[in-house]
Amino acid sequence: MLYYIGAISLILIGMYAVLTKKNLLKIVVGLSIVDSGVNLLFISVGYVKDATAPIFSMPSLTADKMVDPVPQALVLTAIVIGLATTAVALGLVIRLYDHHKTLNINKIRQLKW
Amino acid sequence: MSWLAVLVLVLVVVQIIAALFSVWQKDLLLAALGTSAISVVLSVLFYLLQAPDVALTEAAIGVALSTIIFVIAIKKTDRYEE
Amino acid sequence: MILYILIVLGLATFFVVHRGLKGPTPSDRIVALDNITTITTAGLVLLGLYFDRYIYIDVALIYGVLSFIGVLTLARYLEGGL
Amino acid sequence: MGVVEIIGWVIIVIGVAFLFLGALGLFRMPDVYSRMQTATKSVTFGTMGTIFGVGLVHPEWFWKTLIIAVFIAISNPISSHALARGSYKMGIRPFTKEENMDDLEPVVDKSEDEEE
Repeated sequence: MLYYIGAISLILIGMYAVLTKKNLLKIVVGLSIVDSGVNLLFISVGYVKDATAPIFSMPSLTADKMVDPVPQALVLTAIVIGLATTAVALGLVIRLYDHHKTLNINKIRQLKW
Repeated sequence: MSWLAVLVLVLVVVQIIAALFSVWQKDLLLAALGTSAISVVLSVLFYLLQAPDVALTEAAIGVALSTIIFVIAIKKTDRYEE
Repeated sequence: MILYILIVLGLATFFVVHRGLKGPTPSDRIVALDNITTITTAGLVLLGLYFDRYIYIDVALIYGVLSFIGVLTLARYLEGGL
Repeated sequence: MGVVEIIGWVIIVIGVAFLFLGALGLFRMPDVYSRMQTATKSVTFGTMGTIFGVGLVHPEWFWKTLIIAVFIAISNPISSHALARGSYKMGIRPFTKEENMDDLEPVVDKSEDEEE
């Protein structure tokens, strides 16, 4: 239950940063926080109480004492994709700063570069 | 309420404090530092949720690579928010 | 036994987080982040002793190898180099 | 409990005590450099003691914990050294009660002149 509260709090704080801040880099920081919250939500969906990690390293472990391995495999990919998305967004921010010499989104008005 | 639940409660509170610090800070270098702190706490939460491979990836990416790309972007643009 | 040790580590983390929220200069907050990652490494090894799985020690190994790169990048930015 | 396991728990308790004192020093010291020295020395020794003690409690885990302790001992002073150098070049001066106590200032100015 506590994990869901933490994940939803992170998603809401990131949404607040994306919707209200004027600085482009702060918006990218908010997107990164939303990404972290979604990852935590997916992992906590697959958690089983009093279970252990899905790695067969000892012969006494059986499959009914393990947590669900499918969300872990999905989130393992999603973390790397989140890093690539953040890098592309920062590249776009650097190109906009080179052209407009500002980061305030109220001063960037025309659509053409 | 077992002591692992108390540990999770403390970690979630620290994570929310770090997220609010990172959103409200005017200095963008310290905002990048706040996202790094969020990543550290998130890695410990993954560890407690019995997912050590995800915790390993989050540790490698969130602490090292994410900070590096944010610092490069701040170096090429402004550091302070108006 | 591990419970009392983790309570002491939690108190230490409280002092470090207080310094990170309050610190007057950016260097104070970067020192606080460095100490949070180091204390987290010790805590991860102790939690691996509690869960009694040999695989869990690998996460602490990755933390020990990679956690200083982010702090090194931030320090080079403060110096003016990078 | 064997003798080696009891020695391991004693080393863990000593390491955690050093780590707590390092965090308390980070809370109480007056300026950046003294905070940095108490944090680096005491916290590095405490973490190494804790990890090494875990390796003594579980003798099968000894070599991997030894590798972690060696990496902590290498990487943590490197980051602290770079941070002290960066904050001195950024313009933060050490906390002194007397005037003209900064012995490093003429040396750093001379080396920067030689670089240019």
